Amino acid sequence: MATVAEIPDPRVRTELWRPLSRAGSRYWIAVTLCAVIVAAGLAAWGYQIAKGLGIAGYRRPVFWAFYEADFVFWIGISHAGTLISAILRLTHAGWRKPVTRAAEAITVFALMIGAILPLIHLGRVWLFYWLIPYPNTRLLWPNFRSPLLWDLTAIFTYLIASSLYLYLPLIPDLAQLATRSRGWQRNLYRLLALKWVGSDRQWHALERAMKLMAAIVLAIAVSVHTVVAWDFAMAIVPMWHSTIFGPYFVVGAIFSGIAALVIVMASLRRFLHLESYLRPLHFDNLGKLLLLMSLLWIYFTVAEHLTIWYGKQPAEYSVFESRIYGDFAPYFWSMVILNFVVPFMLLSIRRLRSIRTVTICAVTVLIGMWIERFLIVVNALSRPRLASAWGAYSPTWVEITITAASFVTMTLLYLLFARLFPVIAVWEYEDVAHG
Amino acid sequence: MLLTAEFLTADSTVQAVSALRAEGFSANDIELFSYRPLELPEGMLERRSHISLAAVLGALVSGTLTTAFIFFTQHNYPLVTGGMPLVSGWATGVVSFELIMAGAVAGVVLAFLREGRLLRRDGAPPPALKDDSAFLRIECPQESVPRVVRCFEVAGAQDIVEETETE
Amino acid sequence: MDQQDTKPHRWGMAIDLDRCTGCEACVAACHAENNLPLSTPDSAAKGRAFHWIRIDRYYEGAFPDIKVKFMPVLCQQCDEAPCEPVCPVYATYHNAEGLNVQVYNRCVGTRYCANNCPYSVRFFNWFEPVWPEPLTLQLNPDVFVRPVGVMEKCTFCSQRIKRAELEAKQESRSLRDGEVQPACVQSCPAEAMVFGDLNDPASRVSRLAQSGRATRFMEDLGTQPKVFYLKRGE
Amino acid sequence: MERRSFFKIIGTASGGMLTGACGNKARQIIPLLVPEREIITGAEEWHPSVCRECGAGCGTIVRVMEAERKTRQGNENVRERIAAIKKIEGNPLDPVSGGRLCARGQAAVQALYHPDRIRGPLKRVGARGEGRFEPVTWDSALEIAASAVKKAVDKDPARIVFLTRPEASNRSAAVASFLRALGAPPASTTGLCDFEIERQAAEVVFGWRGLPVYEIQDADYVLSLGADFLGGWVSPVFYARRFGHMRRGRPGRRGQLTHAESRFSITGSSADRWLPVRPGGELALALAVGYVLVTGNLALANVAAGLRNGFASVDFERAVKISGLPAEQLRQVARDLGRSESPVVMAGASVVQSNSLDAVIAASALNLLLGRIGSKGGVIPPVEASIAEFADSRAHTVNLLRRLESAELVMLDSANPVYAQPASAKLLARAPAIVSFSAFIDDSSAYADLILPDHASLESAAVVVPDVTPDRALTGAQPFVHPLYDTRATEQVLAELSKILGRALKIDTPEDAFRKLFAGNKSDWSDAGEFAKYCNRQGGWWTESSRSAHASPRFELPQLREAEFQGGAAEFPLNFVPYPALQFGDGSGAHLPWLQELPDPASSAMWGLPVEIDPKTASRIGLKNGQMVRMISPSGQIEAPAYVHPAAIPGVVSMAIGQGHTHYGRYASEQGANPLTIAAPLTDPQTGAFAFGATRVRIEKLSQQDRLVQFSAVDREPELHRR
Amino acid sequence: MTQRTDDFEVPLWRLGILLSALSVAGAIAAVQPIEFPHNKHVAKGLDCIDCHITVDTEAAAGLPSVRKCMLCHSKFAKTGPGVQKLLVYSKQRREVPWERVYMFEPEAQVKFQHAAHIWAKVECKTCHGEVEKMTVAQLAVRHTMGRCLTCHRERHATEDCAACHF
Repeated sequence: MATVAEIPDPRVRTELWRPLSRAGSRYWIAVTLCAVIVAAGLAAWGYQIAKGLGIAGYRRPVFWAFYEADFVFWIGISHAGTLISAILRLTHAGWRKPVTRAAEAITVFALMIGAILPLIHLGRVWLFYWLIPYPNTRLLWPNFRSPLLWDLTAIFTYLIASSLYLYLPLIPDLAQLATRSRGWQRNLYRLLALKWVGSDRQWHALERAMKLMAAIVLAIAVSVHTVVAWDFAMAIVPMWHSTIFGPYFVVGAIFSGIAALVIVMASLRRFLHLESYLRPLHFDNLGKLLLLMSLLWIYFTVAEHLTIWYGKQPAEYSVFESRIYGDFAPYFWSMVILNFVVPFMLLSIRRLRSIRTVTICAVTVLIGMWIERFLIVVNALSRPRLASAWGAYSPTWVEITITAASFVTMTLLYLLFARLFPVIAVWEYEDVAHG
Repeated sequence: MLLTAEFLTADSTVQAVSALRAEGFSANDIELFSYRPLELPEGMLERRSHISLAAVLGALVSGTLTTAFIFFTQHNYPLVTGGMPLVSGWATGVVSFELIMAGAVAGVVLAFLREGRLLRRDGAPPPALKDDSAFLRIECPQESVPRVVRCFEVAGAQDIVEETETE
Repeated sequence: MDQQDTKPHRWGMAIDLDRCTGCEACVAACHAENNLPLSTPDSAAKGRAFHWIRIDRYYEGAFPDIKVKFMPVLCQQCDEAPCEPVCPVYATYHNAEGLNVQVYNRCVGTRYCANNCPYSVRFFNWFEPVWPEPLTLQLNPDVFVRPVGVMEKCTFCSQRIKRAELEAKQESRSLRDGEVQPACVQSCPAEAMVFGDLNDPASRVSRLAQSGRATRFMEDLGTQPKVFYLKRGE
Repeated sequence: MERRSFFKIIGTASGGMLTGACGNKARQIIPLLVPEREIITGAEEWHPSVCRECGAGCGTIVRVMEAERKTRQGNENVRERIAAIKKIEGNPLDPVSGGRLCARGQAAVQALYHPDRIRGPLKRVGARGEGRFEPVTWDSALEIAASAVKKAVDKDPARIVFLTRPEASNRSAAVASFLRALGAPPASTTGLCDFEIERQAAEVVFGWRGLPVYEIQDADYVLSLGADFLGGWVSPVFYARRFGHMRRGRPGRRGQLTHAESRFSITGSSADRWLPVRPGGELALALAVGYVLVTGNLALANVAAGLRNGFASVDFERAVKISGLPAEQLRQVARDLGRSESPVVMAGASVVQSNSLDAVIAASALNLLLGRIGSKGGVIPPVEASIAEFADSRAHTVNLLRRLESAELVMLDSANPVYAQPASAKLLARAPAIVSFSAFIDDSSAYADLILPDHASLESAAVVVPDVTPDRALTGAQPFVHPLYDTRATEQVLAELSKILGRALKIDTPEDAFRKLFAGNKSDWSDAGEFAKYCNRQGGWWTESSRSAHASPRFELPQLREAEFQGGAAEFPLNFVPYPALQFGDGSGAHLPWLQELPDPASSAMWGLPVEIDPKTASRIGLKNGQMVRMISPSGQIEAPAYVHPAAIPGVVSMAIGQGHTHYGRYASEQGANPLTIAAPLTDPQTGAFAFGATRVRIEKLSQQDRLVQFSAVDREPELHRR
Repeated sequence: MTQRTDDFEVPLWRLGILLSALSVAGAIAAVQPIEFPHNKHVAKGLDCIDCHITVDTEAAAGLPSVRKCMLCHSKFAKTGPGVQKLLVYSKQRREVPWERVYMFEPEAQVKFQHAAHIWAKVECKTCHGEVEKMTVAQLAVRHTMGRCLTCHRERHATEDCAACHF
């Protein structure tokens, strides 16, 4: 039972709040660089709206490609945040404290990017509002039987839930920060801190709310990625129309989410010098989680591909063959190496599991998972049932720019977030200073 | 009469609270202010909280709203869908689930804001918090003030401030 | 003048593979009738050519006794079309006359329908279609030129059906069998394609649909296509 | 909301000021002319016409609706509502098309509105073959042309070469009378796809003038020998319709088709049995089948003795070896022919070899053996032409290269010798004067000194006697659309030229042609004028006609001989078979975008034709589908993507004619390769037809990457299941 | 002279109309080159179909050519400001550039069939308002999809999207 007597040394609070006060020139260089690349992405999108989707690499039969793979990838990344912080919060795992807010931040930003990508892939994006059920004189309505609209509602709910899930525990921090900052930051913090006074009633309510929110967000997160998986599973495209896509995508989501979390933790640790707060213990636990998810992921992959190989249905088998032996083989095998072989080698031996190796695995897993999404989307589409409609896809600079811009947007948002809000909850951290 | 006392350690605060409870003061007169959540023994200051109830309520409300909305659009909002069914079983299920969850989240957040009185806070202004100390405030009639002061001193309060409620 | 028919039509097609010689007159007729955008060598190489009806070739056996089966594939106007439930804006739906209608102005271009079509008969306007002057004079005013970002497919020449129905209504008589013919059916030299109303048992297409040789393309997918292929050979 | 308005919203929204309906920018209103005749928006009119894309002469009906056209009048942009042609369909009343039309017929409308049509007379500025011209007025153009013709006539009228298409029409009559007026020899064709060999054979075997008509719709066994009648031989729509009827038109009876050709053509793919005969082996095959018929007394009893002995004396073993088919298969074919009730043998030479005339004669003779002349389901004589003058004026093939060597003046009317026989390019370059009436700058008119552009076929009046028609036919069309540009009909230009040269020339309009017909049947029309109006409205005049079906065979059977090929077997191992593609014919359809993007019936290739190679040869030189190959023959070399054709005859490489034009509008220029450039310049001795099949080639693999654009390529499937 | 959609560039002000059309805008008076008085012509006994001749046969109602106007105006009623302008147009053999009053947006791709509505005995004024009382035709009725649909529902006409968009 922590006692108030050992008032933690002021170093903790100063260190956690140091980035909020001043920002070094390196920070501003990074921000401008990211802003430039994001602007390039937006320019590419503008050019695509003006000219039409033809400037991207789309073709018949591959009607979905990079943007849809990015969409699934970013929605996947967003799941780690809530899932990890929600699970850890529900299971009172002590070591989660410094990890939760960073994870929740990943969720919100990844979701924002994931929510924009369906707009980018629309053929006539200036009519996107037709997807929203607004009453109109033309008595027209979106078709709620389409999985795309399940996506819309799911992501809409998930975005709201996870932003609130990030915001609520932020309130106490902001209340304290309001008293210590000046100028526009003070007004911002005071506005966001609502009427927080630190009364035990409020602490108690916050505790109860976060417990419940954790449960709800967990449910939403699982449902969102199942719905995203159903975009593909509902179609009768061979090697899309399979029953395990829901759980397979959820596992993939947690897997890539943890990897993203590890990378973010590692970079925060290095750039914000939070060595004493993000200790090897955290990375060790995350490494174990990553290994677990890698095993789960390879299990699902083998399950899916084995059944198709054994069944040898011509339609499915032609996609399978192009994936294992044919022109998608390099992607498939590099994916398996990046997602399973590397993590398994590096993480299963305790001695090898260090911050560096976990981060390396995280990077390889992220790349591997992006390739997996690309494979699922493009490979199945390039070999439709009728061999006469087969077609090979190759991306153009537009898709590559927009995909790169989506990664850089994530870093840009994170840079701004770390500048404005404390990345580790001060009150949560001190609560278990000696835990 | 409002009495506020500052305590330097968590134990002294807990001692003070248990003493006040022993004196028979009810839980909702006492309020504790601190920068960090203080863990008190069970039942010391139990706060009835309706957040989970609010969550369920929110879910129910949004559930009924969604189904009503769907039936309304299905039956008398004359939609042109070229004769296609407006809604089919499974699709409604997925969409309703999402909106029910949204309702639950809304319920939780609203209950939290209401219970934590984060939007509107009437009554006496809260004491200015200090980094490493906690404040205990109790609202009691004039005559029981000395008993309260005695409890505070026994628990080792730093300074005690008396205020009259400024309604 | 018989009274106007009450039962709605249910348009269907029968293609006799024994007559089809794979001469692709139907492909050219479809381009002439429906303002299909012109492809260029570059866009064709990128897999963006438009052919609402195409002739697939299936080779059986090896040289010298090798045989090839020509298979004209167009939108099958399926009754259980996989492309209809997935469109988020009801841009494609099944109308009372049994046609799988693609409403061009409603389509926002998610292209999910094209993914879900097992026959791969849907085409997307990646760019704004352009015809060098004066080729625009040839554009058929009965058919809208689809803008960029819109999905398009064979419509069983719904403009010809509509024109014939209006004429029949004006003369207050019901449509005769064979009065409405899509461009491909009208142009087929070997008269391999027959179009008509499946609801009318006396129509030629209904009789051919019930003949022993009739099968439907990928019927096992449960799409209930409305194009009947009559088997080749004896 | 439209895409541009979306941008405007973003623009104005960021500008902050969305003003709604104010700032009435002065919109530049383009004046609209009053149309000559009343055109109702949205109403469709159907006018009869005739398709001139190939020699078949199908009767068509053309859909005319309103369209708006922007032109400059004086110095002002003006809009006018004109009647525009939207679609061409077959004329149901016409016995040849029967309401149906092939891909080339449908695409003909694009020739009318083609962006690269010549808009006025042109005079050459660059070197010959460069294709650089400058516009001139009609008067000066006619002056130049007249002076060129006068110079040629003064020098030696016999050395005037007039190349035109092989057609019996009012134009061929005009050309014939123009040349007669000059004292020049009659017009001739380029020698490619004009079926001169079939005409010559019919003359020799049956004594008929014109192409025989095969009644395959009533036949129950058809042996087509070298005649790809479903794929561009003589009259594709006519025979496709009859083939459809033969197959499934008669309840309970299904006609059998056996096709012998040195390539897996469209007819081969629709046949019940395809006989992959060696190139040049058709003669051997015909004689072998005849031998089996005669020796197995399956032939008719009262066959002329000379014929019977001729077939009996055939060296069967050697014939079987030359044809490259198993002997048993030949015997089986002969037995089927003998035993079937109404067999017929269609003799033709889609791919002309050096011995094609003999092959067609021998194959036609089989019909004599089986007594199928004039009987139901057999072969009937061509109907005698409705207007004799048109039929007589048909252009015949004559050895093009020899004629061009001594040519003084070359006049080109819808003929493209440089493309059809590339060897003629050098001769044209040397010709003193060349005048072209082409509507496009194509390979040959790039050499012309002067181009007097003809109307597009849909803009001009035309009366055509179809090549192959069951009854007496005359298909005609009044011009019903105003010419788009400052072009003139060639007949009219010839009339003006002859007027300048002082010789009168009478040109038949459709009206006059139909009046001539009136003499024949006064029965139910009061006067010729009304009869002509009726024919114009119908699109032509067709009557049943009985005809004498006698055949007076006065010929002796050709001897069995192999075809000669240019290029030794060692250095050039593969036979090269270029063939007229269904969608391009002799290459004259290549400038139409619809035909360029039409997936090729053989390989489904678009915008470019591949060379078809059999899988064994391809794997021997390590070639994969789509890679570029170079084909070298004694006369040259070309490069094209390879299509591994599952049904190609091993050792025989075939390629469709149609691509590889140096000039022919934006869609055909510099697109693909012309297989005829490497075809040996051999010609058939009697008819002068270009024997483009008589070449051997060698193949080298070039690049690795896939350069073949196929729309629906299915041949990958077998690879799939190999694993 | 009816459809001039293809040269109808989308200028900013037209967009303004587009947006204001959504709002309840009053009747916008279209500025016509000639102040054509419908009321006077109807008073003279002319009927709608006399000038818009193809309203009962084709999809488009059609506008009279300047030639038809001259049938009467060359003989009588030669005075009046409007007629003078008409004579100018007729001499130049140019059609009168009438300003379109009723038009669906090109993007809506609507194929409105006048003929089908005339056969269904729909009055001209249901969609065009009391034109016989107007001088220059005014936008009296806003043609929105909602209005069409409600009318179709009342008369149990088809609600099939392909009826108008095909």
